[in-house]
Amino acid sequence: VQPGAPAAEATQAEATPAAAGVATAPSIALVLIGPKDDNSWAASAYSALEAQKAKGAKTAFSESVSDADAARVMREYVDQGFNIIIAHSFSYQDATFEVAKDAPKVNFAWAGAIGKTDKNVADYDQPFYEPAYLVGILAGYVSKTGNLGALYGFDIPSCHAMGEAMLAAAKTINPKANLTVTAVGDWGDVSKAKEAGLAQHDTKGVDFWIGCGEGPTLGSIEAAKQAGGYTTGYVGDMAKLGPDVVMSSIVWNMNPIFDAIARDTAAGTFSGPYYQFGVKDDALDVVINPALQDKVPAEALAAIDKARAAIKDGSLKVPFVPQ
Amino acid sequence: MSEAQSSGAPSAAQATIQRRQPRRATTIWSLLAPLLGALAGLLVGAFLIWLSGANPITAYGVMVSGAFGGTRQITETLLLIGPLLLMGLGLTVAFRGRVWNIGGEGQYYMGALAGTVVGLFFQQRLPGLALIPLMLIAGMAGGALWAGIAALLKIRFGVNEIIATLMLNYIAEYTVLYLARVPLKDPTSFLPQSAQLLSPARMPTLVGTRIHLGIALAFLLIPLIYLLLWKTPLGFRIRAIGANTTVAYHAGMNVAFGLAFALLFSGALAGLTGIIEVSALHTRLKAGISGNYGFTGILVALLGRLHPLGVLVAACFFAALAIGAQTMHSVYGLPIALAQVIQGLVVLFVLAADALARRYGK
Amino acid sequence: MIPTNASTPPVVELRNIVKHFHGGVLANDQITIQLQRGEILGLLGENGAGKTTLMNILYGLLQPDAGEIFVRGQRSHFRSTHDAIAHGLGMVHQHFMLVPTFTVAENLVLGQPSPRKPFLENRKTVARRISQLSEQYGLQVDPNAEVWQLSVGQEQRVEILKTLYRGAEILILDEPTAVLTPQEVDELITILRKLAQDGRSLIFISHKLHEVMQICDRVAVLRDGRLVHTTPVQATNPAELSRMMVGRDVVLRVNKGPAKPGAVRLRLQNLQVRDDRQLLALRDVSLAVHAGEIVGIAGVEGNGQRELEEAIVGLRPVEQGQVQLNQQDVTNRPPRVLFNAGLGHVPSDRYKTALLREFSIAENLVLSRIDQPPFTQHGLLNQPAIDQNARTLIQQFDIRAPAIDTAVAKLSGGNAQKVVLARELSHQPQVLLVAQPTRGVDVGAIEYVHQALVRQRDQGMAILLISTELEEILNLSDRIIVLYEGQVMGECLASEADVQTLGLMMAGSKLATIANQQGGATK
Amino acid sequence: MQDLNHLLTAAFVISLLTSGIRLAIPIFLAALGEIITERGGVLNLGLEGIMLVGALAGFMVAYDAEQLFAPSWLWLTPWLGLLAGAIAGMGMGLIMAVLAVSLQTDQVIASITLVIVGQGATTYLFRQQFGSLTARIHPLPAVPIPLLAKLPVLGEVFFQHDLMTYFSIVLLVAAWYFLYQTVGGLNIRAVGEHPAAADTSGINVTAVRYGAILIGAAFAGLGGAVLTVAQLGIFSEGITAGQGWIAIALVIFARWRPGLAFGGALLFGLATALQFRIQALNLQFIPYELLLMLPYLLTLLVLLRGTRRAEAPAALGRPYSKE
Ligand SMILES: Nc1ncnc2c1ncn2[C@@H]1O[C@H](COP(=O)(O)OP(=O)(O)OP(=O)(O)O)[C@@H](O)[C@H]1O
Ligand SMILES: Nc1ncnc2c1ncn2[C@@H]1O[C@H](COP(=O)(O)OP(=O)(O)OP(=O)(O)O)[C@@H](O)[C@H]1O
Ligand SMILES: [Mg+2]
Ligand SMILES: [Mg+2]
Repeated sequence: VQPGAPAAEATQAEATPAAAGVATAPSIALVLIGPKDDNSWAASAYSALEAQKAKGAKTAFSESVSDADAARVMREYVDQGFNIIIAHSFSYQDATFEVAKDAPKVNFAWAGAIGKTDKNVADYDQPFYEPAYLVGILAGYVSKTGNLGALYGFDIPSCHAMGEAMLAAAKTINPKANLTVTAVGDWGDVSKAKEAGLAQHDTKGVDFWIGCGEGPTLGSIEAAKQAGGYTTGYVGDMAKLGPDVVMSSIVWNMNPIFDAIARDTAAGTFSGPYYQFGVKDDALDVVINPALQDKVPAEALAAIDKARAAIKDGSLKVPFVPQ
Repeated sequence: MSEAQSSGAPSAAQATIQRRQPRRATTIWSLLAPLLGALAGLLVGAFLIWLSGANPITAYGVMVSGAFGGTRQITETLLLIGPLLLMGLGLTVAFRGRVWNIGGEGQYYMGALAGTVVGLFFQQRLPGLALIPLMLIAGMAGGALWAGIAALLKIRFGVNEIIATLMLNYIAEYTVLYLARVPLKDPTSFLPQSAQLLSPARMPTLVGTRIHLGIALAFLLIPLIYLLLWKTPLGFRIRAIGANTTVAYHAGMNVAFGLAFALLFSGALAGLTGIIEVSALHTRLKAGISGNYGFTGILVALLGRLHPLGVLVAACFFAALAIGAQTMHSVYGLPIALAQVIQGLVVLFVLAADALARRYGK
Repeated sequence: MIPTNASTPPVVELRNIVKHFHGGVLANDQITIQLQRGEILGLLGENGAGKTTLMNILYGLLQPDAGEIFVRGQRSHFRSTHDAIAHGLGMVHQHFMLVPTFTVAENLVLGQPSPRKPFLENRKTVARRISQLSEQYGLQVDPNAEVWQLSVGQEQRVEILKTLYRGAEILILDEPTAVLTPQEVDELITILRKLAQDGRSLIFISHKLHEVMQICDRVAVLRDGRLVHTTPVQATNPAELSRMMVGRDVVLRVNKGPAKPGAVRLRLQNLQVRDDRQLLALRDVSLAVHAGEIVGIAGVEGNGQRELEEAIVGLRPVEQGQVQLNQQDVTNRPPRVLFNAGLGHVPSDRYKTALLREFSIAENLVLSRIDQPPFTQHGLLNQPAIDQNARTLIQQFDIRAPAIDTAVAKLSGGNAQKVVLARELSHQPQVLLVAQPTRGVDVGAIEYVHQALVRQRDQGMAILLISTELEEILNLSDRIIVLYEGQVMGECLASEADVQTLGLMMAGSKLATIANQQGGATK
Repeated sequence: MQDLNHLLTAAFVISLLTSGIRLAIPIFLAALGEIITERGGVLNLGLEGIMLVGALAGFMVAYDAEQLFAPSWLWLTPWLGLLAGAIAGMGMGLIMAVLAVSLQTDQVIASITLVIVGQGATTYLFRQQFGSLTARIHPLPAVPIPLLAKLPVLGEVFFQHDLMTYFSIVLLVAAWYFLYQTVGGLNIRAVGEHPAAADTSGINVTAVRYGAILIGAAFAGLGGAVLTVAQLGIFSEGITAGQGWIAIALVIFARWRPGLAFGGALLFGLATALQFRIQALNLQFIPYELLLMLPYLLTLLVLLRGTRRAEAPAALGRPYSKE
């Protein structure tokens, strides 16, 4: 446990006078837009929070916090004396900056992925398009038709970039590869997402999917089960959700981000950085479903490894096409 | 009075005297019953909390202090009362006219859209003093216009307003999403949201607090709605139309106008809520700017028995309950789902107790 | 007549029934009444005396606060109508209890056990049984017609059929004749007699004293919730009965001087109107009403009266022809325009078109003038003026109600009618359309209503009176027009009208034809 | 533009229709139940909550049964789940009935409360029971109807669904028969049109309304269970995603007639399926949001032909009391 940074100490002292003078661990509050057990976006952040807790940090979290409630929840945590608040949704942007202005001694981080920061607000990147590129390589080998499908909750930049990266990679393997994109119109409606996936299959012969968002991804799993083909786990290992169809999953290790925030806070050096951890930092990767390992051609695995290495050494820059 | 009437007078007079006392008892009960109901709901909730291994007393302590425990908490509660009150008051007018406006969500979105567009366009050119009223008016117009589609469909084509407003919710939401993603998108980032409203376009706040003009407006509307419904001929007509449309029409009232007014008025207030919330809280147009007020507003209006003061009480109740429940989760670590269940239980029991009091209190 | 036999208990005995309503009305106060087997008992009383309430208690619809009910000597407790029906009771309600969207047959089998449970009884079997009953008692009605298509008279028949279909031994008839034509009343009386001879027992409520005298064996009179008198009919007369009901002598004949007609106020020209079934209900109807006269529309119910009424007030589209108010064409204009043009309307169906049941008496009394001074001043309602208006009218029209803010739904039928009448007359309209103004109204009130109408006429109001009570038409009108199947059969001055000719016209003969025949016969 | 040629192929039409039917069934069942409830004069706007509860109950029971049953009995588990969904729906219906009929609260508020309760309760129970999303059950298999399934086009569209789809048609006929040919149906309709007349005919209005609500809620619960048990094999929070609201709209759309409700549900399902297929064609000039609103727009447009007010049960939404 590092001695509390002056800034954090002061906050603590204000909130709980009894604790004054005692060196405290960083205390982290996490605000989640969905349920912590979503096997995906929220779960990644939650497990990083648990890791901080294991290291001795005081932690708290709120699940299923709507945009309208976000500012209030953050203020609550400011009052409770937390010195780090992580707002894990890009839609918390304005709430985060507003509360941060009123609580200059608390450090914030939000999931903007656009590099927008403030003195006490960090942003952290989520370059899912990098692992999506690796998935694209797999798709190039595995897809029989070369027709790839992407299901987004809505066509937002981070989703869009994933689909495009996958397509770009697939084309390096199969020049005829093409991408069909559908916005399901809902982040949670599995039934509709499944039908959207089936529609892609029926009209375009799609047999390899990538999902962006929980509902769309679950839907793509069900569609793949029914129509045949493979799909990709979104921000979490989803092999268990579809052992026969989830060929690979994009996994996000948020520990580097949380570690960095805690470290900078404790050291008093936090100054609103833009944390960028991607494939090269082992924060993002693709895992292959062991149950389907035998369905993946060896050269695909080799090509993925090669591309991963190339991303890591900087020789490959994955194209980022947000819209 | 005629002879016949006076001959029957003693018993009638007696009866009139008898009437007063049970009435008073009724009002006491009608105040007490919801409280008892809330208590019963909390009691069942306590059992659930205990089942999940937590201490109900501590949890409820956190709940109460989360909603009322200090200046910040009370501020937050007030900030949430505002939109609930505005929505509930608008729907009170609609429901008094028996117009089932389920489209608060859509009207909220459209109000937010219209107001934000005005704000974005003029914020470099106009001072707040001029811009804010303009935005509020635009917000109301946006909401009213959206409700106006339902009104037109109802009056001109006989389309039931429940289905029309419900469908228009989805259409409004997708419309706003599109506009925020494409034409109104903030050019400085690639997120699907409009540019941010700058300070002239933000709700002015009471000095030193976060209480903003929107909250004041909501409270100001309480007496106004009361006046509208019970002290103006228009309000009378709306209530008459709600009671029996044929009779109202036959009595020479302009039923189409009354229905349209009720619907547009509630739409305007929903739109007003939308622009106020955007200007004060969300600061821009994007997905997820509605806190589901369109639906909670229905509960607020009806639990408030379609009376402005009742709506105020109901709005306070819902705001405190929502915030308290969330604090139980955020601070005390109770599962959010459990907090939601307790919320639902409390509403359910309040409703039942209220009904019991009305039935047997009489 | 069946002698009262002390050894056999009465079929029904009500003992010390007490009923209080919320809001403090003591509707029944210690009422004790007996009904013998095979007897027809008349129940009389002013509007609001408590007749319907007492019968609702007997039928299990309401629970008494105190008192006991004995059926065939057995103490019975009816928790619901279901229990009452099981004890052989049947009731024809003052306000019809038929499901409008159902067929006659469906209404009859409703609540009846089906031999094919859970499925409905075979439609043909039901229809056959209905036809049998219809024939037996002369209650003609089509089992497959939907009730909303029926005339009020037909609905009445269905109501009676319903009780018979269910094998009721004890029949309660709450003002069954209020909506019937004289012929229909005669038929009904025959039917009721036949039922009594068959050993059924009947309670008959009516405001029409001559009917009561004609049909009943005994009468009981209620006043202000108390039983004030019971007597065999032979021992009494209408004047005494009305005195007992109202507490004073009632003048049943209206005194009115000759009319002094002025300018034409209401003119109908070649009206053509369709009914709910899209059949022609009015064909080429033309008439004029002048200021200072009462024109009566006579006719058997269901010959276009309802459509005529609705067409004039703008509730039913006029297909051809014109409605003129004060020379102004108001055809197919909304009620608002007609109101402004000087039309007042007392409709035949008060709850459907004239009264807001949940609103207070005071509010209902200002319904169409709420936005005019003095009820609205400076854009705001003027509650004192609204209340004052109510107090004045309640007193003027002798409306019996606990308070001015009592909901109209809690008024008895007759008092509700007085609220409508009071409101419409208080507008001082130039033209007044009154339909069935005294339907369900007690003798004292009828007297009042009739005098009020004549007074208005004398002050220059043009009044069009639609009534199926021939007596009312004859009593009030200056001119009489007979409507038959949507056509005008003829017109005559009331002073020269004779009942026989009117009866013939009401049955479908044109005046001209009758005149010829009569001319031929006398010569 | 050559993509548009896809629209014309038989395969496209077949897939469109089958997808439309699948999407229609859950909404249709809920709407069918609501028709019965509303015919009894009770407006139950709580279908969303009831469907959710049915969806979870069905899922849980089917899941447990799958764990317990011997392989030869596994065919039974989805049916147990569907039954459980209907029964759980009735449990919700009972709450509604007590509030709306016995206590005579306003029906709108009572039923909207059901939505809140249903959402909270399902989320809570699901997390208690399963924690995360990994639980899976086997959905109902498609059962081609012998001979008929071989028909060209028609066979694929209509006769290759799961048994529940066929059973829904049976339920449609049964509901129609119940409403118009049985004593219970007659009583329900009477109570919805003119409760006082029913009362004076010796019908227990309270009991009949309880029945109408419970039957309706059972259908809604079944509709929810169809989603999780018959079609998807998974449960996730808020999985009904607004279908309960659509069902309510459908009742009005269908003018309270069972047959029209089926048509309406089909229209809505087809519109959804169609817009996904248009999205798959990748027509850049149409914003996807416009396509997403297509089903709702279409519903409104169809309604322009007008709903006659008189067709609603006359006593709809009005509590009945004798005094
Ligand atoms: N004319 C009025 N002036 C002031 N307040 C009124 C008026 N009428 C009704 N209210 C108030 O409005 C609220 C609801 O009125 P309403 O009479 O509709 O209630 P209710 O009869 O108890 O409910 P419901 O309409 O559901 O039967 C009550 O609190 C009542 O006091
Ligand atoms: N539901 C009710 N609530 C309160 N008061 C009521 C109710 N029903 C009737 N009353 C009152 O009880 C009294 C008796 O009414 P009832 O209907 O029995 O009169 P009635 O003798 O049948 O009159 P009418 O000849 O006009 O039909 C009246 O004063 C009436 O206002
Ligand atoms: Mg009566
Ligand atoms: Mg009321």
